[in-house]
Formats: sequence, structure tokens, C-alpha cells
Amino acid sequence: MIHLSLPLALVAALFGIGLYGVVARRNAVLVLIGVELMLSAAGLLFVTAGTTMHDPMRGGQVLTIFLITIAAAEISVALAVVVAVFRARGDIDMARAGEDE
Amino acid sequence: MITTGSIQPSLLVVAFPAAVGVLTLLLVRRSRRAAYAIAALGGLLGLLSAVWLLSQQMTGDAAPSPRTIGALPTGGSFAMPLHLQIDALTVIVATAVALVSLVIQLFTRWYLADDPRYRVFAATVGLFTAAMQLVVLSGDVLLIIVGWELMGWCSYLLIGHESDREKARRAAYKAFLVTRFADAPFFIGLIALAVGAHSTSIPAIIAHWSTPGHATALSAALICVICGVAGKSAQVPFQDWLPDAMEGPTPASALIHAATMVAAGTVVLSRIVPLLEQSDPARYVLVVVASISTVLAGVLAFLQNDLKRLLAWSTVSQVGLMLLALSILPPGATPDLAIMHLLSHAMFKALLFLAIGWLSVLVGGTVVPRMSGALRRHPSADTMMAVGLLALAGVPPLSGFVSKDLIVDEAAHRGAAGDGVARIGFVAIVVMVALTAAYCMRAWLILDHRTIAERRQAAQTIEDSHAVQEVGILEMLETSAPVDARGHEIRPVEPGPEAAVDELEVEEAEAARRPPRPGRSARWGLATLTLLSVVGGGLALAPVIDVDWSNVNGWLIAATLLLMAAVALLVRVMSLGTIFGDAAARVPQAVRNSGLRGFGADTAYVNLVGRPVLALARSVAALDDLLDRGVRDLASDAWSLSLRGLAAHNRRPTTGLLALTTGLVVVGVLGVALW
Amino acid sequence: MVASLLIAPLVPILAGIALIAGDRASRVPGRHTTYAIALCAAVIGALATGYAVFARPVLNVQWVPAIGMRLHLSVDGISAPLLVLTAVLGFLVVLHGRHEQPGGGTPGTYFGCLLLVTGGALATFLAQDAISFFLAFELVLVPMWVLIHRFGDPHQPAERARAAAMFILYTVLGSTLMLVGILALVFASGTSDLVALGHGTHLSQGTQTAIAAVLLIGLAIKVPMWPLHSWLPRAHTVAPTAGSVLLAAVLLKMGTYGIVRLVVAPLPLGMARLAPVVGTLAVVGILWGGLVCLVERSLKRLIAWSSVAHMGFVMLGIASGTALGLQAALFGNIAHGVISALLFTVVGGLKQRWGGDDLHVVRDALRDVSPRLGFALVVGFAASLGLPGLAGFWGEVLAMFSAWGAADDQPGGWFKGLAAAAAVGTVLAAGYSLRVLRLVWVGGADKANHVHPAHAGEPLPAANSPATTVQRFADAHGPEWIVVGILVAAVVAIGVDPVPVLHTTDAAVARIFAGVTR
Amino acid sequence: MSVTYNWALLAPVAVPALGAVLLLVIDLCLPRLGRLHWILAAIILLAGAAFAVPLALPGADSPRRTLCLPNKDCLYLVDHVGVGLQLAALVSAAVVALLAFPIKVPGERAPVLGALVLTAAAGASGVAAAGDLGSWLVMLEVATLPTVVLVALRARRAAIDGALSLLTVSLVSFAILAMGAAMWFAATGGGLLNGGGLLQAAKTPDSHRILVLAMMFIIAGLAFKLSLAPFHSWTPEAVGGASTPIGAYLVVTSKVAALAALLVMVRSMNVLGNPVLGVLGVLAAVSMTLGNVMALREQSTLRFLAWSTVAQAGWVVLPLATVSSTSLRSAAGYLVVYSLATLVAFAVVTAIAHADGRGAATRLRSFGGLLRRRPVLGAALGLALLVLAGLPPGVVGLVAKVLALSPVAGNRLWVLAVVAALNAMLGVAVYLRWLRIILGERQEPVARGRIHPVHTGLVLAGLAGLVVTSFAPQLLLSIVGG
Repeated sequence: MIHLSLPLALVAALFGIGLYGVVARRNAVLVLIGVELMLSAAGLLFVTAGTTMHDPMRGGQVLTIFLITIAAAEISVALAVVVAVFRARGDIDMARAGEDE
Repeated sequence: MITTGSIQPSLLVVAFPAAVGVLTLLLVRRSRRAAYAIAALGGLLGLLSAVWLLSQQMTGDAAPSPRTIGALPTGGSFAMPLHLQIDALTVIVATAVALVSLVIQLFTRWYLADDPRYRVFAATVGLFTAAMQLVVLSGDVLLIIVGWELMGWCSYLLIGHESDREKARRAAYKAFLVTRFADAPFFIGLIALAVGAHSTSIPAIIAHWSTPGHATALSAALICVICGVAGKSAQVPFQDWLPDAMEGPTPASALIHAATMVAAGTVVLSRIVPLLEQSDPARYVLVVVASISTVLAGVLAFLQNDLKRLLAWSTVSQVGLMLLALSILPPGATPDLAIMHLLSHAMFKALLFLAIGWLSVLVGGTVVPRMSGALRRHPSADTMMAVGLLALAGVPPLSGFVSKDLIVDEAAHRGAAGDGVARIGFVAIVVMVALTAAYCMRAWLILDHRTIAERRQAAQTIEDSHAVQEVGILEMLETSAPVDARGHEIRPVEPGPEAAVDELEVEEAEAARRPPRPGRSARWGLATLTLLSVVGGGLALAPVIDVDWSNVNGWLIAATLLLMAAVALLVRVMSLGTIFGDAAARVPQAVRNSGLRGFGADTAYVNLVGRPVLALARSVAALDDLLDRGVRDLASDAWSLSLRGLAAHNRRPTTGLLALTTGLVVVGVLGVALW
Repeated sequence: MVASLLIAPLVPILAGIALIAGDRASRVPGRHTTYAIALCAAVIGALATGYAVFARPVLNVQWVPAIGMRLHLSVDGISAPLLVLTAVLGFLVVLHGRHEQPGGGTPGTYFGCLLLVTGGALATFLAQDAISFFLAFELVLVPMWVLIHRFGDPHQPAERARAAAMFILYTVLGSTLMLVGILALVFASGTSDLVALGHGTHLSQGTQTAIAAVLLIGLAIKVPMWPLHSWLPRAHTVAPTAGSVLLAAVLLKMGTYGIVRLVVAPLPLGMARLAPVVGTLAVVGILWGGLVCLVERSLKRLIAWSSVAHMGFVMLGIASGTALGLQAALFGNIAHGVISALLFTVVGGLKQRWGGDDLHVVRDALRDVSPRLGFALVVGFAASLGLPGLAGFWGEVLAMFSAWGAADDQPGGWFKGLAAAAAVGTVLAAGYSLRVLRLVWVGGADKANHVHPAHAGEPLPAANSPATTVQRFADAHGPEWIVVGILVAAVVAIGVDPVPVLHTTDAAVARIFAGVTR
Repeated sequence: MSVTYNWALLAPVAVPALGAVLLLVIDLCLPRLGRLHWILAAIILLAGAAFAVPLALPGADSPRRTLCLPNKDCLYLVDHVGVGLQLAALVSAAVVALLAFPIKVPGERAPVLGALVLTAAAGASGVAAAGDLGSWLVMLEVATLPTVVLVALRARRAAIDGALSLLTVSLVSFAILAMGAAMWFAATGGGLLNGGGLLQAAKTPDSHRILVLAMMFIIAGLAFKLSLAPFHSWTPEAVGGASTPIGAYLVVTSKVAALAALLVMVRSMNVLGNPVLGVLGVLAAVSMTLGNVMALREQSTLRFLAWSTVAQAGWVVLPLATVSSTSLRSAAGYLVVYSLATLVAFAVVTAIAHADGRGAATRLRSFGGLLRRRPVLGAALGLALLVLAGLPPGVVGLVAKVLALSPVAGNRLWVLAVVAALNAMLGVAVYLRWLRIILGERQEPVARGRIHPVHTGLVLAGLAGLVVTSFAPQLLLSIVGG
């Protein structure tokens, strides 16, 4: 059993990088990637926490799978919107969207 | 004996004059006759009730403390019974007030014969009388305040009666404001007395404060009350409203000066005289105020160029004497001396004012040039004038003599006994006696002056005071053409001699429209006043007034009489060769000018109180604008905040994400911190 | 008859709503119909109020349990005079609408708003439940806002909007703060029943002080107390006459009534702690208002300012912490209600006739031009300066009495100083009252000029000479004169015999102070 | 593993969810129904709501549970507050569907939109009853994701921008939420929201700390959906860009879902024993202020309503600054009142937009003289605004304000209370601005189309609802068990 601090550090790092990506990137797809990173951090935390406890329902794993599913659904919607944005504006630069109406 | 059932004559004494006010305003539309009927009837009934009350008092049947509107429910332990308090002195004063008021009502009918506002005037006089009666009969400080303030208000209305003239408006405003200003401490003083006693009833207050142990508080409260009294009675430093109040019609002046307003201070102080006698500081304050007032007013009376103003100042002086009489009382004494003088003063002063009013109607004004020789032309009033002036001067055996010399005697007596207050008072009284003799003599000499032709000439240069609006007669003199020693003009003046003569004729024609003398009833009233001025001194013998007339120091009286005679002689000498028979013409012009202005008291009021208060008001208004703007700025702040908010919300998704992230950090930190 | 408790507020309110709604209908009811309906509703409301005041029924049923709000209506000594005042004034303003129905909207809206304000105020004074009190308190805001905003001075649309907004915003802030206080009080004491709260609560002094402070700040805006008064002069300046009357005579009273009900009675310890501050601010208000009045140019604004000063006396009485002070305050409330109603009616009429209310415009003497209005103005200002025999006197003088003899737990010296300053305030009141009378009643024009010697040689100056004729405008007649006359009579009646009013409140006041051990 | 089922209890969630599928199936079979799908959707939603009604009656026992595991832990439980919110979500969604019915959309899009609304409503309804972390997360996302699509499907540029804004914020928020949930899970060691693990975790300092942090993440994640500042940035964009019924959905149904989710979490936080959730107080204060201040200047109707929703969100969570069953009820009660008033306002705007064209409804100015032109619409909108401002005659709004303030005042959080009072004032300024326009004169000539009868009916019903509840606020408040 590996020590818990390593995965936890990874969780923190992933979340931080994801958050940074969300804030710093202007390209919508890159922002989505940031979100994915954050979600995977959450998933990792679920799994990590799930391993330490003796949950008969396997809560950690189950929730992680939920999470992945939701993320997939989200990304599909997100990509659809991004495509729509691209069609409407010609780019997917988040810092320019909504500028003029 | 009339039954003393539920109807108390003491209440009627107040109610009838008040009813005059109310009924006249309610019922009468235009009819002068109806207004007169109500006024005369109300005044008469008021007098009859007063006499009824007097008779009750004599027989001992009077209810000592009748209730009025019932005790005020105060929700606690504070008693406000609002009772009257009937005793011999107050009943006599009430009778005198009722009498004077009645005569004035009768006289007014004639005096204001063609005044469209006669109705209002009569109503106000009624109300005024009621207020004074309330003060006189009150046994409760709240009732005193009620009557006191009502009188102030009525005086405002009466003085400003001829409100078409700016001078009258200003005089009314000044009279009310000055007295009201003095009323602030008066209120506080009475409130302090009442709160200390947990009751507004005067007997309770006297009982409470008579116990030893709160001398300082008592003195402070009394000094406050004295302040108010000084205001109402036109004593220094509030003296200057009274001469200005001469802008009112003469009957109003008679009412204010003789029986009501200015005398109210004496009445109130005499109510609480047992407390005054205990407090030396208060007595000192009172004697100083009264002494300065009585002397100063005597000087000013001598310097006036208008006989009504002369009488006004003489009132200040005489009221000063009454207050002096109160201040020199030994502990345990009753205020009969002061009340005695109040009564005689009421009679002769009312007489004087009405007589002057009569003359002024006939000659068209009260300034010296107009009045000069008035009695020569219209001798019908000369008995009244003579009696009035003699009584005022204190010539035996008239009423003024009796009351005044009793005070002189008491002051000398007490001063000899080592009372400092009485010594101050004595000196002041002596000076005042001389001054009184001087101005009385002066007035008589003017009225009785012979050289009508010269008067007539000079009159061409001077407009009637009615036509003089903003500028006083003084300024008019300054700007009018100089005359040589014999009264001939050096240079013709502006409107031209014809115009001036025309004007005189017009006015005389106007005066001719009313009968040349008051109606019979009014003349009867005047005669009564004259009679009382002559024999009023006999009241000292009456059992209801408790004065010590048997042990009077005859030498002292002789000395004062000699002094008076000497002064009178001097004045006579001074008046020789003057244009109008005016002794004051010998006084340097600068002093007279200053005297006409009351030695600048008005300017002092304006500069010391009026201007600073207005400046303060302006700065407060400016401050409030700031406050207001501050509140408004809050709105515009919100407005500009929203503008800034709009700039921040640039509709870009990245900005939203940035905000979101910041929010996350803030929430995390705050959440953990606030937990 | 319990129904009277419901009829009193509901008939005006429902009639008001009906009138406003009727305005939107396709067939707008005529002017006379509207007036008649409004008058009927006002009369019914007044009669029901009168009956309720007389018979003192009680209604107490559950209403909104979610917020602990009950429908508890009844009348006691503290509210009875205010109810009568409100009902009578509600009737009078409707009556007055016949004379002056300002433009800016339809008659239906105008009378509807008047009725809504009246009904709301009646409900406020009837409510014996803290939360429904608040509800009723808020009820009057929007109609009042409409009155100011739509029916105010037609010459100043921008100022009208600003004043209306300031009025409602300031008041909402105040009432929400009051709500906070009420909720805290209800939560802490466990009851929202004002009758129960009236017996005092047993909270610690700290708690009481905190709650009392919030309540006082909230209510002080309504009163208004210096320095939270800025909305008042503005609102009054542009409000229509009836609006001013209701605002000054009824709405302000809700503030002081609220203080008595919510602070003085339930939170004696808190009130005692805050009383010096309240008293000081009250006196500052007295002086401040008086001073501003000395230089104010707009007549309506001046009266509004004088309201600030008069309410200062009311607050001073409350702050004194004595039964006498409370009596003075409750009496002062009524007195100020009647006086300000009178003054605003008269001045509103003048403003309408003059086309403005600038005091610096020289005009002919009102006593000549329009004797009735002149007389009413004199009575109003005389009462305003505290002349005995008129309504204003007793409240103010008793307030000074109470301040001088403030409760034992108060700094006596300080309160004595406050009483003295208040006495100075009465001098200022005399100053500004006479200033107005000097400028308006007796006129600025000097008519001594008119009989100048120059005319003497000519034929007698006849009425056709413009210099000597006074430009008369219509004096008060019909409804206006009735309204003014009733108010004058009320001012005099209350002033001559204050005992009935004081007697009404006496027992209730004594009850408040009986529970308190000071 | 055996799980108990109580279908009646599950119906408020199951009916709309199945209805969404049903709608798509019907479209497959009968492709030409077009806008009638909206009616179907509304019927399904109302049917779902009908199942919730018995539970909302005052006599019903609470909480009711189902999907219980053998160890008595239940994955689905509703109490009065929960069922009230379910009801609110379903009814509001039904109103949105009815509002959308008259609006012309391409024939193939109507069933999709209807299905999305149903799905989202199911999610909103479900999250109110979630008993475990998994269903909570899933239901929340089910309630959220369709809204992005709903906004985007208007296919105007503004709508796409709004959708992008909503999308990004919702994604990031969901990520944060997931992180919070994960921390929660890590701290409590289980997925149940009110299991024994929570108590256990609250006792050990370490996990207590993580729990607190988890709670903060969850609050931050949910705040976006409630449009609490500073997580609100999507609101004006999305509401302003979307079609008006969808705008109503975003600010009403979606918010109901968010509050339901928050209440579920806050309720479980009860055990932590801290009565004050200062963060929510701060968020409430900031949102109120920001929303009101921004609305002061807003010229566009929809954006105005969006800012108003930001401000109202502050009021909704204000009572949650203190944790107690009363404050939960207060928040839910406020939300219900807010929903009613906002729906009425949106109904009026939609009706006008439909009759006169969107241009006639998106500017505040164009509402000039509405009360005169269209008395019913004007009165309804005016009353709704007064309710939102909390001024009588909108008594119910005032009662809601009382409700929201009472926990704060009761616990004597003076600063918060004063801020709230200031915002009550600002709010009055905000809503009166619009009210003034309605009361005022007509600014410009406006085309006068015919109001669709469905809209008229809805507005009338809303007006009646506002009037009735203003006299008897209890009718409305009792559905959240007040």
C-alpha cells in the first residue's frame, strides 16, 4: 500500500494545474482540458479515499465512475457549444466572445 | 349673598374677557356695533365678576383654589392640578385689570372709529385681559405660563395692529421675540421650581422650597424667573421692546402698560415672594436689574421726542420701582407694597395713555412738535392729563404719591437696618424720583406750551409720524431743513409748504370724521380712572392691603417732595425759550439722538443676538445642505458604482472564470477562517 | 363588534384599490362618482374607527404562522388618539380633494392613494402584533410614493421624482432596520404580541440595548430625527397638499408610535441606556430645525423643517424616561398632527394661489387679501410656536418638564441642559413663526405708501387706483374652508382643554411604567 | 443487495425523467406534433407535481424515505422543504413549458427542447431528495447540463455567447463541486449525506477541517447555479441571450434545483454544531449589493431580471447564514415567493415579446405606460415587481423578506442585517425604476399585437396567485412546511 500523501499531492497538483488552465487559457478547448484536469483530480481523490476505507458499497470507485460519466456528457455538450461558437464567430477565443452584440 | 355654587366668579373673571375674543371672532362679520356691544358687555361682565369675587373675598366666602380644566393626567407622581389661587391682593389686582380693560374697550370704540380691523382689535383686547386675569389669579405655574405667553401673543397682535406700516410690523416682531427670548429662562426657572416640588401648584412649590437645603438651586431658578420677568416687564437688558411697542394704537399701549403685560412680572414675582425673600442672590439680581432699569428709563423718558415714548419709558421706570419694592422686602413680608404701586400705576398710566391718545387724535400725532400746546387748543383733556402726570410724579395726595412714598420709606427703613439690597434700592429710588419729576414736568410744559404759531411753522417741516415710514422722526429731523433759533426755516423743504399744509388739513379733515371726543361711556370710564388716580392712595388704608402707613418718616417724605420741586423748577427754567416748550431741547443733540434710540439697545440686540443667530442659522442651513448632499451622493455613488460594475462585467467568459476562481479562493479562506 | 376593527382599515384600503383598478377599466368612473365613493369609504372608515375606539373590541386570530404573524387588532389608550386623528384626517384630505385635486393622474388614482394611506395608517395603529405592525407600516409607502411622484408640484418634475424616491428609499431603509429589530426582539422574547411585549421583557441590558439601538435607528428615520431627516423637507416641498398633510400628520406619527410600542415598553433597560443619545439628538433636531427655518425661503419646506423641530420635542419627552415625558410625547404627537395638517392645508392652498411658495417674493398682506386663510395661518403658526391655548403648547412644555425631571437612571444634569436647549428652541420657533407671519400674513408691501401726500391734492384715491387696491384672490370657501375650519377648531379645542387626550393615554402610560422597576 | 422502492415517492423524479424519453419516442412516431410537445411536457410536469402534492400537505409525515438499503440508510428522502422545492421546480418548469408553447420554433426542435426541460426538471426534483453523494452529484448535473443546451438552441449569436458563458462557468463549478464532494467523501468515509460517518468526521479535528473545506468547495460550486456573486457572471449573458421562457427557466427552476442541492448539504452540516455559516452570509451580502447596484442602470429587461436574480439569490441564502431547520425553511420559503413573482414577470415579458416582437420587450423603456395600455399585464408586472421589492401591496414579498431576515435578526448578526436592510432599500430603488416606467407615459409608439391566450391565462393566474397569496401568504409558504 503506497503512502497516501503521494496521490493526495497529485490531486492537489492536478486541481491546481486545471484551475490555472481554466483561468489562463483563452482557447475554449484548452479551458475544457483544464476542467477535465480538475475533474480527474476529484476522481483521483475519490479513488484514493475509497481505498482507505472498507466501504461495502465501494463508494469511491462508484462515484469515480459516475464522475467520469458525467464528465463525458459534459464534454460532449461543451464541444457542441464550442462548435456552435466557432460557427457563429469564426474563432473560439474566450476573451473575445460576447464582446459585441 | 350670591350663591357660590358651581359657578366660580374667579373663573368668570377669566372667561368673560376670553369670551369677548372668541365671540367677536366667531359671530361678528362686519358690524362694528355688534363687536362693540360684545366687547363692552364682556368687559362689563368681567368687571362685575371681579367685583363679585372681591365681595366674596371680603366676606370670606371665596373659594381659595377653584379648579379650572381639571388636573392634567401625567401618568405618574407629578401633580399638575391647574388650580387658581384666590387671595385679597390678587382679587384687587383682578378688579383693577377688569376696570382698566373695560375703560379701554369703551375708549377704543371711539379711537378706532374708522379702522376696518376694529373687530379684531376688540377681540384681542378681550383675550389679552383674560390672559392677564389668568396670570393674576393663577395658583399654578403652568397656568402662569399659559397666561404669560398668551399675553405676549396678544401684545404682538396689538402692537402690529397697523400692520400696513413696516415700523409697526417690526415693533410687534421685536416685542414678541425679545419677551420670548427672556421667556426661555423663565420657563426653565418655573420648571425647575415645579420639578423640584413634583407639583406645579404654587403653594406646593413654596412649601417644598421653603425647607432649607437647596439654596443654590433655588437662587438659580429664581434668577431664571427674574430674567423672564425682566423681559416681560421691559427691564434691563430687555427694555428696548417697550418704547417700540408704541407703534400700536394708543389703547393697546394703555392696556399693555397700565394693567397687563408689563405688570405681570410684578404679579408673578409677588406670587413667589416667600421664595424670593429667602434667596439673597436673587434679590441682588432683582434689585440691580430694577435699579438700572428705573434710572435708565427715567433718563430716557426725559430725552424722548414723542410723548407716547416718554410714557413708555416712564412705565419701564415705574415697573422698575415695583420690582425694587419686591426686592427690598424682608423675610416674611407680603408683597403689598409692590401691588399697591401696581394698582395706582395701572390707574394713572391708563389715564395718561388714553388722554394722550385722545389728544393725538385731535392734533394728529404724538411727537413733541405736534403735541406742543395741545392742551391749549383742546382743553377738554387737561384735567386728566394734569391728574395723570401729577400722580405719575408722585405729588400728594394722589395715588402715585402714596404708593411710591411707601416704597421709599420701606427702602430707607430697611437700608438703615443694614440690608444691602435695600440700600442699592434706596439710591435708585431717589434718583428715579427726581427723574420722574423732571419728565413729568417736561411733558406738562410741552402740552401746555403757548406759542402755537411757532409750532405750526415748524410742523411744516415735519411730516406726521404716520406718514413717516421707515425712517424715524429723528432721521427726519436730521434730513430736514435746519431752522434758526426762532424756528424760522432757513430753506424751504421738499414737498413744499403748500403740500405739507394740505396734508395737515387732510388729516384734520379725517380726524373730523369721528366725533371730537369719545362717547359718553368712554368719558365716564376716563373720569373713573381720574378719580381713582386721585383717591387711589386711600387704598392703603383699606384692610385688604397690608401696608404700614402709620409709621412713615415724615422728614423723608418732605425731602423727596423738596427734591421733586427743585427738579421741576429746573425743568421749567430749561424749557424757557425753546420752540416747543421742550426742556430736553437744552440737552446736547448727540445725547438726545442717542436717547431716542434707547442708547443703542436696538442696535445691540441686532448685533449681539440677531446677527449671530442668523449667521448660525445660515451656517446650519449650509451644513444641512452638506448633509443632504451627502445623502444624495450615496445615490450617485451607487450609480457610479454600477458604472464601474458595468465596466468590470465585460461579458467575456474569461472574466467570469477569473471571478469564479477568485470567489473559490475567497470562499475557501473565509470559510475556514470564519468557522 | 369585532368587525369594526376590520372595517376601519379594510374599507378604505379596498375602496382605494377599487378606485385605482376602476381607473384602468374601459369605462372610467366619473369625477363625482369617484369623489363620492372615496368620501363614503373615508366616512365608513372613520365611523368604524370611532366605534372601535369607543367599544375597544379585540380580534386575535392566526394569520401567517410561517413568520409568527397573527392578525391581532385592538385599541388601547396609546393608539386611540392616533386612530381618531388618522381617521379624521383621512376624511378631511378626501374632502379637501374636492377643492384641490392635483393633475398628474386621474381622480381615481389620487383618491385611491389617499384612501390606501389612510387605511394603512389605521391598520398600523390597530395592529397589536409586531410583525403585522411592520406590514401595515409598509403598506402606506407605495401609495404615498405615488402621491408625491405623480401628484406633486407640477412645476418641478425632476425634483418630484427625486423627492419621492428619497422618501421611499429612506423610509424603506428605516423600516427594514426596524424589521430587523422587531425580529430580533420577537426571537429573543418569544412573542410578537405587542400587548405581551408591552409588559416589558426580561432580557439582559446588553441585548436590550442592541435591539433598541437597531429599532431606534430604523424608527428615527420615520420620525424623523436629526440627522436622518433629509428626506422630509424634500418630500414635503413637492408633495400635494393632501400628501403633505398625511405625511406630516399621520406617517411621522407611526415612527413615534413604533418607538413607544417597540422600544419604550418592551425594552426599558435598553431605552434607558440609549436615552441620553436620543435626547441629545432630539434637541439637536429642535435647534437645527428652528435655525434652518429662520433662513428657509420655501414656505412648505419651512413647515417641514418645523416638523423636524416639533418631533424633536416628542422624542425628548420619550427620552426622558418618565411617564410625564411619555404623556408629553403622545400628546405632542397628536398636537403636531393637527397643527401640521392645518399648516399644510393652508400653505398648500397658498402655494396653489401664488403659484409658488418663495417667501422672498413681496406680496400683499394675507390678512387683507384672504382673511380666512390668513386667520388659519396665524392660528397654525401660533400653535407651532407653542402658544398656550393652542395644541402645540402642552406637548412641548410637558416635554421640557419631563426632561428637567428625567428618570433617576439618567444623567440629570445633562437632561437639564437638554431642557434648557429645548427652551431655546421655543424661542427659535417664535422667531421663524413670526418671520413667516411678518412676510405673509401682514405682507411685505408697505401700504403706508399708498396714502402718500402726493395724492392729497387730487380727488380721493378711489378703488380704481391700482396702488391702493389689494389684489384679492379667492378666499377659502366650501370644502377647503370646512377642512381648515375643522382643523382650526381642533387646534384650539385640544389646546384649551388637553385633559381628554391626556386622560385617554394616561392609564396605558401608567401601565408601561408600572412594570418597570427603575 | 436489496433496495426498497416506493414509486409514489419517486414519481416526482421519475415521471419527468420518463416523460422526457416519452416525448422523444412520440416525436419518433408522430413527427409533426411540433409545438404540441410543450403541452405534453407541461402535462407530464404537472402530473409529476401532482404526485408531490400529497407529501406537501401539512399533515404529511416528514421526512419520507425510499431506496433504502438493508442497513436503513436511504438514498432518497424528502421532507417538507424538499417536497416543496420539488413542487416548485416542477410547476415552474411546467409554466416555462406553457410560456414557450406559443413561440414559433422549427418543428423538429420542439420535442428536443421539451425533453430537455423535462430532464432538467427531473434533475431539479431529484436533487432535492438526494440522500447520497452520488445521486446528488448526478441529479445536479442532470439539472444543469440541459440548461446549457436550452440556451444554446436559440441559435442567435447572443444566445451562443450566453451558452458559452454558462457552459464554462458550469463546467468549472462542477469540477469544484466534484472536488468538494471528493473531499467530503474522504473526510466522512462514505457516500451517504447524513450517515454516521459525518458525525464521526466532525469529531476528529483533521477530518473536521477537511469537511469544512469540502463544504466551502461545495458552496462555491453551487453558488454559480444560484447566481451568487462572484459566481454570477453567466447570468446576465445567458438570461439575456436565451429565449424568454428559457430565461425564466434559468432564473427559477434552475435556482430551485441549486437551493435544493444546497439545502441537502447544509442540512447535513447541522451536525457540525456551528450555527453560523459566515461564508454564506458574506456571499449573500455581496450578491445582493452587486445585483442591486448593477440593476440600477440596466436598460435591458432580461438583463435587468438577471441582475435582479443575482440580488434575490443573496436574499435566498441570507437565512442560511445561520444553520437551523427554521433557516432552511426560510430560504425555501423565500425562494418560492421569489419564483412566483419572477415567473409572473417573465410571463409578462414573454407575452409582450410574443405579441409585439422581442424588440418591444427587451428594453425597459418600451414598457412605458404599460399599465394604461394593457392593464392586466401592467398590474401583474407591477405587483410582481412590488413583491420582489418587498413592498405592500405585494405583501407576500414583504412576508418573504421577514422570513429571510428573521434567522439573521434572531441570531443578532447585526452587520449582515444592516447590509440586508441597505439592500432592501436599494432593491426598492431598483424595482421602482421599472414600476415608474410602467406607471408613466408611453415613450414611443409600440406595435400592438394580440396577446396569446395561453400567455394571458398564465399572467392572469400569476396575478391571481400574487393577490391571493398577498392576503394569505400562508398558502404559499405552507408548501415548504412553514
